[in-house]
Amino acid sequence: MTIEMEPQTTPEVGGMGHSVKRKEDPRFIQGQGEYIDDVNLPGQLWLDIVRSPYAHAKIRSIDASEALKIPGVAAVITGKDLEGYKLHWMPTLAGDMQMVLPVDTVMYQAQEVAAVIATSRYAAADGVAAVYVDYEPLPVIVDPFEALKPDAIVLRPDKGPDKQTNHIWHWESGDEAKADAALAAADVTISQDIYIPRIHVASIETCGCVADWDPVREQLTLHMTSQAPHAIRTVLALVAGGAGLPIYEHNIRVKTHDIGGGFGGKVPVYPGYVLAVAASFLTGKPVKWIEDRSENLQADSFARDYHIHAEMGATKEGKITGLKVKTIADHGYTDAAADPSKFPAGLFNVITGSYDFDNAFVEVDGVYTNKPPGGVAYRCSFRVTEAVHAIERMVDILAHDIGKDPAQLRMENFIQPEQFPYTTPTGWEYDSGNYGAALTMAMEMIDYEGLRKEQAEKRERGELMGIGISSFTEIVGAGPSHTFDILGIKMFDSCEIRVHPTGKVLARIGVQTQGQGHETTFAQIIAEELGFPVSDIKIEYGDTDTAPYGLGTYASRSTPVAGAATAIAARKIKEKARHLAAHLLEASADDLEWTNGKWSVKGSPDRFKTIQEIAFAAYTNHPQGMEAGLEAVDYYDPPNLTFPFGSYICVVDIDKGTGQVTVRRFVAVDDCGNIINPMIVDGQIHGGLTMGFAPALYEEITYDERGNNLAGTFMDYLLPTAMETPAWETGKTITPSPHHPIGAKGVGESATVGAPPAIANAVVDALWHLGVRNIDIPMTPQKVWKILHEKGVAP
Amino acid sequence: MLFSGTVQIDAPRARTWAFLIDPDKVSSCGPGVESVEIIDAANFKVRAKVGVGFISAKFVVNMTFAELTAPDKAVIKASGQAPGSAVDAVGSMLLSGPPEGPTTMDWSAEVDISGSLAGVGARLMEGTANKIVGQTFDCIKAKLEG
Amino acid sequence: MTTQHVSVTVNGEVREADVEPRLLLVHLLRENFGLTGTHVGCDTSNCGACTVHVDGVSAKSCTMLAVQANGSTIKTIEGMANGADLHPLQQAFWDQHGLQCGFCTPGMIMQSAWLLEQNPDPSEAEIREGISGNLCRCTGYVNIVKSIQQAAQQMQAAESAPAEPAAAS
Amino acid sequence: MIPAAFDYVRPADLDEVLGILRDRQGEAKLLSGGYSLLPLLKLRLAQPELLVDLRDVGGLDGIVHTDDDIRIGGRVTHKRIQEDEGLARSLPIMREAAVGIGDPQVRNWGTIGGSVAHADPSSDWPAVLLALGASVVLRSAGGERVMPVRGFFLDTFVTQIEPTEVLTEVRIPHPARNGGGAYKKLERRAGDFSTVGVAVQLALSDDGRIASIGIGLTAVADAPFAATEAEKVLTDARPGNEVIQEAAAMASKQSKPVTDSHGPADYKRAMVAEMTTRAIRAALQRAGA
Repeated sequence: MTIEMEPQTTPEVGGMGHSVKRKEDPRFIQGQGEYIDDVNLPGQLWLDIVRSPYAHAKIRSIDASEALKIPGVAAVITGKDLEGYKLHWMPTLAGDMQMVLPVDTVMYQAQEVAAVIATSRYAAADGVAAVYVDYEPLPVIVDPFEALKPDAIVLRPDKGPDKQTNHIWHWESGDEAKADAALAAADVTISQDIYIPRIHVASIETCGCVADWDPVREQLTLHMTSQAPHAIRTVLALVAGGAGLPIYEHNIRVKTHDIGGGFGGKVPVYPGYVLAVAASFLTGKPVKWIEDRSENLQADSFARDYHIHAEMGATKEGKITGLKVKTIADHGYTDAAADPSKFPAGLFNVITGSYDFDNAFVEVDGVYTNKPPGGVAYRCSFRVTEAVHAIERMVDILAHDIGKDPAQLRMENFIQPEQFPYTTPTGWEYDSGNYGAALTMAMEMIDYEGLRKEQAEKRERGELMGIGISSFTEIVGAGPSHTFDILGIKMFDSCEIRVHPTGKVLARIGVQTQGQGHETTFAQIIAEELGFPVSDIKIEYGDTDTAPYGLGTYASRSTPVAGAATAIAARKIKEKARHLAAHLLEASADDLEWTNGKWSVKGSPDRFKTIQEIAFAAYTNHPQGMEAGLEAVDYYDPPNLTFPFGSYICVVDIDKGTGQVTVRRFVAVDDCGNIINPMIVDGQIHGGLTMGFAPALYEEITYDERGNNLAGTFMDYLLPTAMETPAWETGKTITPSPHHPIGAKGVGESATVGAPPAIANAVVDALWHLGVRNIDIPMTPQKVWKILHEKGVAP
Repeated sequence: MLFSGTVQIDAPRARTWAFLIDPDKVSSCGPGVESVEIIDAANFKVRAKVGVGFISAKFVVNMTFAELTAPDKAVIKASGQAPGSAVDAVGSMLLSGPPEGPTTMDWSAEVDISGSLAGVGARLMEGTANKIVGQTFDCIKAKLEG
Repeated sequence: MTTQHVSVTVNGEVREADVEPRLLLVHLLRENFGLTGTHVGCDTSNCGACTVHVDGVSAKSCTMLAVQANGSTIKTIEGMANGADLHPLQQAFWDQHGLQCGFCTPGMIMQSAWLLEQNPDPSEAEIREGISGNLCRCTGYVNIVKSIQQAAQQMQAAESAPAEPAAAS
Repeated sequence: MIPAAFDYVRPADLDEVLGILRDRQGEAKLLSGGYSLLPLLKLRLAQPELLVDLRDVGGLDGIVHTDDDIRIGGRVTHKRIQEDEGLARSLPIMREAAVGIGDPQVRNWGTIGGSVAHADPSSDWPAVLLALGASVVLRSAGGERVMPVRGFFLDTFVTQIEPTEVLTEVRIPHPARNGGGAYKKLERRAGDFSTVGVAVQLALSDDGRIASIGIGLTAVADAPFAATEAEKVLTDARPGNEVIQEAAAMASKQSKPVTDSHGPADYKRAMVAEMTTRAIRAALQRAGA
């Protein structure tokens, strides 16, 4: 079920609203993609990493002598070696410091301890196995609440005399006094602890790079798999500058190639990248580093790990009046979150969700523990998943507590369409929305009334079936420059369009596809604006020597920011084309009107020039005084974020004997404003739903009390297969963003944000009559069985 | 992981005690020991191939007599490393019974495994560790009685 | 380091190399032969990104040694298209948006091809079971299932169409 | 993940294999499908000096119904067992177990002999063979011995196979008249190792009692084992809820699961009872009860 948008261009042109087949696919389906491990340079060396078995230990000594005897092993680099170059620490995107290699102390299991450089992948691995490190184990803190105790050992003594604590920062938003007063005055108050565990994006391609320092040309080329190549280039330049190395930003070229999935995990700078650069600098040869899956799962940045305590107040009829949320955020041993600098807890304060109430207060405290760095997004916009999970769980608990249907309660609390733009009590201005329409559509698609009847009948028979709703609001498109930056770099994004004389187009963008289909959708934006067919438009990105500076693709910001830049750049071209057309038509520019790729004289539709004719004239017949060429660049600073939303309904059945949860049906109605490519939007939603389904039921990185990662391979970190994954049913409503040039919002992450609470709400709904109020994700069979067992449910 | 047990050893207390405080002898019962290097009276280094079935890893283990209270209590600390993994163990042995024997040995062992063995091998680890520890003390009994 | 001689027929061409016995088949294909369409995703035989056909049977090439494949006939994603003509599965993955980042796609297509050889008309459940050894992180599988359904229909239609006169083989 | 170095040979026949095993005792490791062994090699949890690949060894790939029993060669793949119509008719438990092993690629290459000899404490075939009262044929240069699987699985990755022996065949008795069997595997997700796996093969007497029963369990002890106490409860019993539950409780009691990523020990014990109940009921139904 979908509210259709009528395309304004022909299918041949393929502008917005057409399901244009992807331009990038021919290379992928023929095995001709070029991913990072496909890049091999002449004379290349291999880097592999010795990792710590301990989560916290002193390094007494490192003995590389056996490793150096292995044929092919060229060098072993330790923290002490890097210390000589001041390269043993590097800044994180959150402004904290992270070790490249430790000089004396390791802080988490699988932390990098030494790097082996060898002539082959196999020799490097043998070298790693032969390096002997003598450790003295230290006490381990894996629980952030333990870390905050006054007598806890200080994990980061390097932070200076004023910061001898494991507390990293405190951040709050909203009005605490008003929230307290609202809760005190409420007829009904509910409170709930909710833990959202550590998970890992686990893109099927791991991270890696090939660093190529050319000592003669003093040029560093870093081939890598990064979602933010320009930011990486700047960070590298800063690190090199700090170390006094002769590597400057104009001599650094970051090149990304094809990326086998990102989801936030390929935003940070990992020690392996710096090590490969350092090794190439030291050897004068290209050095390749490719993670294996265990390294990826054990050492790359993680998502979530939020311990949330929420309180909500409401009238006895169920009108929400206040919300107060206190959160402990486990960041591991360093704060490496890719959050904007003013938002240490990301956009978590969008926690009031889709609901209209005045009083909210949110606070978050970041904490160090002996775990790898946390804080990447896992396919969401800076902590919005955590916020949505909390509010959607709380709303559901409220509904159940007062005996009101959860759909009805949502309907009665939604921000209404006429209230937009709507300012939340934590200060966000929502651009547009029609939440009731999306929920209504989802209820019709799934036959909500029928399901409730079926559930009542089944409950009579003792069968466990649950229905869960999530009506989420996302916050994407970081972001307006007055509030959003990473390491001081404002979060604009960019597009440069060049129209060649023969009417073919090259456009370069500052964002970076990892499968979203930028080569197609950005061409469609230009097709929409200028009337060139998509087949005549080539989109480039990911080469910092050629693409305009941009902050990259994460947090669903490509369409909201770079998409807007593309539309604006196209409009600059259209405007120049108008003057060219006026010259060619010997008419006044003011008398021309634009329709379907041509400028024509108002009232004389047969007097026109096509954009292709104009493009040729821009190089062959432009008027005196006008610059030749037809090019434009735009660096777009969005006036606001965009707020896509949706309503999801999920039906689950629970096996009483084993605790296994089966998602029987899942309906997702999304609204991402105007749609560029419906096929791609649907694909994004399918994928997002699956990455919401996965942590709801399967994925979790757990640690034992010694800080060992217990999910270090895909044998234990369980990605869902096609067998478990539901056959997603999708619907759309369209509520354009009023401030975006093409009325679009982001969509890649909505479903990952919205799906987990729908599933959690369904499972709790199935068990509510037994006295169950909350189950933390992942809702594994063992967890559900334990509850059934405790509640005395017979198989 | 904490394991404990009791073995009845048909040997005099003094001989049992002497066995326990002799690095070569006590090491001879360690799993898969290939060599023992004495560092000083309290410290010795063992190289061992530890495993179950054909699954095994080569460890370098630093052993220390943490407590020797003749003639009844010995505590041995072991800290061993294999590529990507580490094992830290504290074994306590308490002897009782008449001087001429049989000697009762109450033992306990706290074994902590770190690194990839703990992660990827978790499914196999507890049973394996339990078995290896048990075999060690059974071996002590067998050698003293044999 | 002792090496052994390996000779395999890859996508119809005889290829040879001297390799360490421990060399994984996927590395033989990727690094010795430059066929980088076959990918490594998980290292532990869970994700299927490395799926190729060995003697007509789908296999995870990261869980097979190059020496094990000595003497075998291997087909990789690079051998699926017939010149400029895409294999119906390649066409279907493109038509149905059965891929996003493309990293799992070669393995997914190779496994699907084997599945359709075994079962030319699979149900949705059989398709989902047939690709259960191949993980995709982007697509949520819905469009992959559709792609395989499209290819199955096309391949069956081509099968039942009157055969064009062709050279006897 | 890169294995440590090793040598590799691919003998042409069984005699050559047996000669190598005799000459390189303790150094050689047999390689069949490789889907269990290679991940362990890549994780460097196993570092054999020599791999002896059975790929070219003929004569180990038959499924033969003799007058005495059903003989499955050690190199028969899970996929062939899954597809064998004769087996599916006489022993549906075999197909049921085969389809749940790993994933399609694993079943294409993984073999029953490799799986049984590998003796992963969570693997499926051992439980099934225990329930079926099967035997294995072990061949060495010195000859051949036939050994019942009860008593064959000693420990995690440890069986009665000597380093000089090859597991050449699995022999399964023909099912009794009025026989039925079922394999119930609880897994966290498709392709996962079992959290618990329970195999039941039984036969009914003419008066509707359980004349014989075998129950094999996997993933809930150091090695797969037969739930002998549960078997005793059911032998000669008239099937009914109470006795099934009693048997399930005995199976649970006999299991010794450990807490790991598949769940805590108490959960696994409860799941032994649950899956045993389900397997017995399914087996009874197939037996025509």
